[in-house]
Amino acid sequence: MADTNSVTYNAAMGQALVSAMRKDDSIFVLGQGVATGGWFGAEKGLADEFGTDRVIDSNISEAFEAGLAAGAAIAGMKPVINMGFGDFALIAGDEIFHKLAKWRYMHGLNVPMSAVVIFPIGTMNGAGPEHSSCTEVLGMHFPGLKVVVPSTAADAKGLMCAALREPNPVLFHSVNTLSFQRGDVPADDDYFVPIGKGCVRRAGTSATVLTYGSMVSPSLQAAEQLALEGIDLEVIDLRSLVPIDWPLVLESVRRTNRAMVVHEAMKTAGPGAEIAAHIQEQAFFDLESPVLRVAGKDVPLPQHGYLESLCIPSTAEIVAAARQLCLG
Amino acid sequence: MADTNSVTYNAAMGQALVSAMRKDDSIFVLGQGVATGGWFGAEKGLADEFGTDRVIDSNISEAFEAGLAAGAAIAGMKPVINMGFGDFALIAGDEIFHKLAKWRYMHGLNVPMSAVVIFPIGTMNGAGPEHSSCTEVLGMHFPGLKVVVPSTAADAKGLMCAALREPNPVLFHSVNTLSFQRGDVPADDDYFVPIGKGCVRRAGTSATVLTYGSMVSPSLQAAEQLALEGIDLEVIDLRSLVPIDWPLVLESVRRTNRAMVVHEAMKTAGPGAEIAAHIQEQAFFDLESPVLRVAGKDVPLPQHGYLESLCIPSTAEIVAAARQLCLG
Amino acid sequence: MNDKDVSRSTPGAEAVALMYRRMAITRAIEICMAKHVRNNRFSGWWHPGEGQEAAGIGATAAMQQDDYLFYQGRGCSWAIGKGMAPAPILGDLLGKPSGATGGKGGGVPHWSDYSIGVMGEGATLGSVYPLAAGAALAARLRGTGQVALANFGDGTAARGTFHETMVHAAAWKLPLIYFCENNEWLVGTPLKQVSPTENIADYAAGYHIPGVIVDGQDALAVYQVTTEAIARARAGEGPTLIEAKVFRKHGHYAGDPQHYRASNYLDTYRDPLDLLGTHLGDDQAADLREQATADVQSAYEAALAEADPEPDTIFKDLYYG
Amino acid sequence: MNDKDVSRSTPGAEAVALMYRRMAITRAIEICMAKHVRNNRFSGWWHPGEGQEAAGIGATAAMQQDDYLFYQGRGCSWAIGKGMAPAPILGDLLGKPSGATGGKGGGVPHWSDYSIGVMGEGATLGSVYPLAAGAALAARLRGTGQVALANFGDGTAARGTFHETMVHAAAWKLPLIYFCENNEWLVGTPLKQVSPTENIADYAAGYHIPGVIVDGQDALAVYQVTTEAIARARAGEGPTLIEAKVFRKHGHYAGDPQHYRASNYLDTYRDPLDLLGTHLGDDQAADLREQATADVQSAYEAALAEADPEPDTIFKDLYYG
Ligand SMILES: Cc1ncc(C[n+]2csc(CCOP(=O)(O)OP(=O)(O)O)c2C)c(N)n1
Ligand SMILES: Cc1ncc(C[n+]2csc(CCOP(=O)(O)OP(=O)(O)O)c2C)c(N)n1
Ligand SMILES: [Mg+2]
Ligand SMILES: [Mg+2]
Repeated sequence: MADTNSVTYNAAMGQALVSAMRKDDSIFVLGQGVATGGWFGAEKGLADEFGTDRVIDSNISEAFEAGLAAGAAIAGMKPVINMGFGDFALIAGDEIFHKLAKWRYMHGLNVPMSAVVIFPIGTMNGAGPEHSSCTEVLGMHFPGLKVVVPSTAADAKGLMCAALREPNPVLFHSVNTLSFQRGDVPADDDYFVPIGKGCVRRAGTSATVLTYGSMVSPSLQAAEQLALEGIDLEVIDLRSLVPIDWPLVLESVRRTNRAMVVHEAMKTAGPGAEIAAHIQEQAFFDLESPVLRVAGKDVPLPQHGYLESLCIPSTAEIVAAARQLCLG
Repeated sequence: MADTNSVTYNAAMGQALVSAMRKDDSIFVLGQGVATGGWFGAEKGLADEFGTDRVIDSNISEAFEAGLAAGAAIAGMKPVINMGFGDFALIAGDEIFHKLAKWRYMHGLNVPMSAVVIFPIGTMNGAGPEHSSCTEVLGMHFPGLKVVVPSTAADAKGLMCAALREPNPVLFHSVNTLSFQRGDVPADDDYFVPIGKGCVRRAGTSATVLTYGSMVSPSLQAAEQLALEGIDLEVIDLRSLVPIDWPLVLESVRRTNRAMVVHEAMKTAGPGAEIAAHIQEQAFFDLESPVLRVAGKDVPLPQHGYLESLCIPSTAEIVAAARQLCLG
Repeated sequence: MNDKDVSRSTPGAEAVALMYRRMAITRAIEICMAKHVRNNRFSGWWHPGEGQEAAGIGATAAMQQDDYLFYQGRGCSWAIGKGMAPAPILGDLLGKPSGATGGKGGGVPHWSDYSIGVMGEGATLGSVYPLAAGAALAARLRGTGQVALANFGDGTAARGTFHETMVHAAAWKLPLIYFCENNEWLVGTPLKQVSPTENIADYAAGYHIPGVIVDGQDALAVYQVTTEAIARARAGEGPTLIEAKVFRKHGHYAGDPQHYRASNYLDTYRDPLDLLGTHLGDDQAADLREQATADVQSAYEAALAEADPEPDTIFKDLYYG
Repeated sequence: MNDKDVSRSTPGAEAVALMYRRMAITRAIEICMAKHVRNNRFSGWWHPGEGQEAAGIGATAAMQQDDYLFYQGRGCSWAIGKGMAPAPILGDLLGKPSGATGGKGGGVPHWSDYSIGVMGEGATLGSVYPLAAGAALAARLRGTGQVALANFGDGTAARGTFHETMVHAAAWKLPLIYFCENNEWLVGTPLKQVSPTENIADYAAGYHIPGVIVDGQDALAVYQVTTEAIARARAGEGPTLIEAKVFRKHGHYAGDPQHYRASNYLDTYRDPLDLLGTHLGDDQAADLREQATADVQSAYEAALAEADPEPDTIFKDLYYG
């Protein structure tokens, strides 16, 4: 890569936002504390540069925020709203999964409609059962939205750049535990990671791990551990959940003949259910063992840090599942 | 069965409700038009018998209705609320999937908490994109609720009887197209279909069809058609989606070695994703072909009756998929 | 005539004639649809607005063409009032490709025409409050002077989005008009049974905005109060809550037996078309009605004759590009 | 003393002493937690309520033991006021099995004790309005005379559930009290920037219910207005909206640098414990504080010494039976 800087994940999102807002007057940002506090730092200074006309604090009203985004989008603006927590998707479900997702469809319109809805997701050592959920599966089930989950600072920037140019509403899931993680981020204002493209984070031959977001790093750690045992995992970071990069996924699975999905979201009817179901549908006769899922336990997330940690996949669990996949 | 009457699906739900309300003062019914109009007929006459203290019309406020049910339940009542349409689960998402589902858990309480939330689901010839959705997968992903979908009048009564005795909140999905379908319904006031038990609607040997709700009848029709070709489908009506009767499902699949899921809900990340993923996880080496899914198209439901019909599985599609499953 | 003429507070003769013409078209569509539904050829859900047309016609007459309208959709007075032709409406109700939604909308209508500010309906009632605020904010950010109007029923005033949106719209003085058609019913439930106030306008006080009650059967009265509210909004003075007292002449849905209603309920009904007609010459009114009926009939016949939409319609418009 | 004593409008000396004791316990927990958080041993999110204790203490003193309380959870004055002991609170904050939630709750607190009407908190703010209405309806249906109280912040008054719930509670005259603690902030956003009204009580007018403003630093004044509201509710006269003007002494969360606040903001702070203390003898106040500090310290140490919860705690209480 040409020119890069060491930047945190959240600041990388912020870079994308700032450079896009400088060029495109139709972008504005709205959410609780986006002007005064910031969503864990991503838009620090945004209000200073663009003023509180374009960087707008709202009151406590997630349904309003998401509905406003839909209305502004059909009126030709590009709203970027921060919903605070993935859990709050359930407060604004009608506005996101009925209005943003299908307003055009149900009105029979073929027009651009841009809106970026930011959902910080996942555990962060004790935020509790209503402030820690991974709700990205909702965007997979209800059609009409694009859905991304960056796992690196560079992707946070690249996918935000893409989301801000996308003529469809995007659910942009930022990962809480990665917020302040640094990475090499291209300096290019237009650094662009296309929505719908996954990438191979580690090439391998023994089995394919499909993962994204908070679980990319533990999956890579698991792969390094298993390499010592002669198990050579291929780790794919999906990056987008709608659309999923099926060509990449299926090519890999057909080559390794084994697949497992790893995510923090709860297992039952979670993203991994679709991924596993689809892989076995499309590549059944290439598979030498079932597609496994390592995922969050099917329980609300306790606030206690230790109990919480038991609810989400550990590197050890990934290692164990991969061993079972390859040997068992 | 001993004593049965021919009763419509909705009236059968009503029978369960009436007999339970006569015995149990803590049950009350609330929803838009439940006193004055009725949810497509189920509680006709309910207000006459029990008065408008216990059969309560609400204003247009789904979040309030579901939240009220949670509050009444923890105060020891057994609320039965009718949410009007499955689509409206997204309006009351916080109240249903955070509050009803996990209030006890997050408060560390091990106490009974009874509430029945009725969601009429599915297409009915032109109710449109926001009044036709099958949203039962939400209750599968978010833990803490039981989830049922009766496919016959007898089950509508039996599962409602069970729901009204259940110490956990139940999402009771009634199927719009079945509302006025008659069936033989046991006269017994306490006719009880246990939550979590599926049943074999047609025994067979060639493949197992896992279905529920509106798709049971087309699946059976498909089976009759295929019987003429020598394909002998076993059709299982799951009846409950939380918990799913895995022993029944897996025993059947291990015997037939082939499985497909049929439901009206949209395919991607729908109930069938979990069912297919779980089956291949548990019974991979018993399977002779991939678990197939025949499901609603991944689009909002158009209001036009003809277009709508193209979005949900037809008997012909089920037949074609079953042929592929068994022969292809 | 052009739309500028109707922005004065007392509409001129031409403006009144245009309002009458549009109300007559709405009425003709209502009558046509009622017949159509009786003849059982209808797959959608039709919520009749016959007799309740004055509010939509009066309010839209006060709007500029580029002002944003979000309607609730009892009947079609709002869409016709804002300038939609009968053809895309009837095409839609009949589920034909010529309909505004090409077969995707229908009885719970989703007609829209962005070129004249008809932005559409949310079938989950009350969902358009924040959308209208979003459009109002867009107008403010671009400095175009447009306003947004959200139309809704008395029952729908109970939705939480009513409150969340007005908290912000009033705090930020957004150019947003709340326009309630209070017909005192939500399906079969009388409003008074589930509302602490008969007057939806009473909620305005908490938001420190004007709450205005108007005779919703009188299109000119509606025109007047809406014109004032829009002038306030354009001047940066913020939202107004207008409550039009209207009359639901028919059942909630086409075919509703209305067991819940007194048998003489029609005694107090006043016909909005007749009321507006007193401001026109008899001949002119009759001509306009005749013309409207003929226009609607031919649009209806054209739609009937049309083929059904292509199957692949179901995959269109989900994603752009 | 028993809880009946505090139900009269002017509390007796014993009742005042009990209020003081409970406020002192709350204060001691606040101080203990602030230190604990500074020492970095805390996994949960703590929203300090030090300096804002009078509202919870005054309001709960007016409630019967079996009245239903839903609180918002800045600090713990509401839970302590309603009669919870320090042990289950501190055990919870430290994530220990002895805590009220056995390790599942914490900084965004979910303490509850149904036996004394502490029903809990929803961490999605504003979610408890309808729950409180459900409890109030339960009380009405059973004819027990209980009331339900929903406590919330000024920001949380913007939630749609505020409106949906009060529409019904007021229409049905449910025994429900809305109790707002207006500290003029939602995190770092000043209320006036996102609200059309400084006074949350102004919303009462639209619902045709009383809206009462009270000095929220003065526990006895809060006690008085809450007693009146509860009397109305028990008499079947319906809900009251109480707004207590309170002072947020600390940051939104423990550790919040509060860059957004004027440096002299504490100039106008009045300490609720000192205010209530003027109604007690100096010695009595000092004794009660000392006792409270000691009680809290020993509960804290006991909790610290406790082992972490068992791993299988995570699977408990999801389903009953
Ligand atoms: C959120 C939501 N809840 C319920 C419904 C079902 N519903 C359709 S029309 C209606 C009554 C609407 O009453 P009102 O707002 O007064 O309008 P009116 O029908 O009187 O014109 C209801 C409850 C809906 N469409 N959306
Ligand atoms: C529905 C919801 N939105 C946002 C949040 C995040 N949040 C936690 S506290 C808070 C501010 C609350 O303000 P207020 O109600 O005035 O109470 P205060 O903090 O001042 O006591 C916010 C926005 C939340 N917990 N729930
Ligand atoms: Mg009405
Ligand atoms: Mg506050």
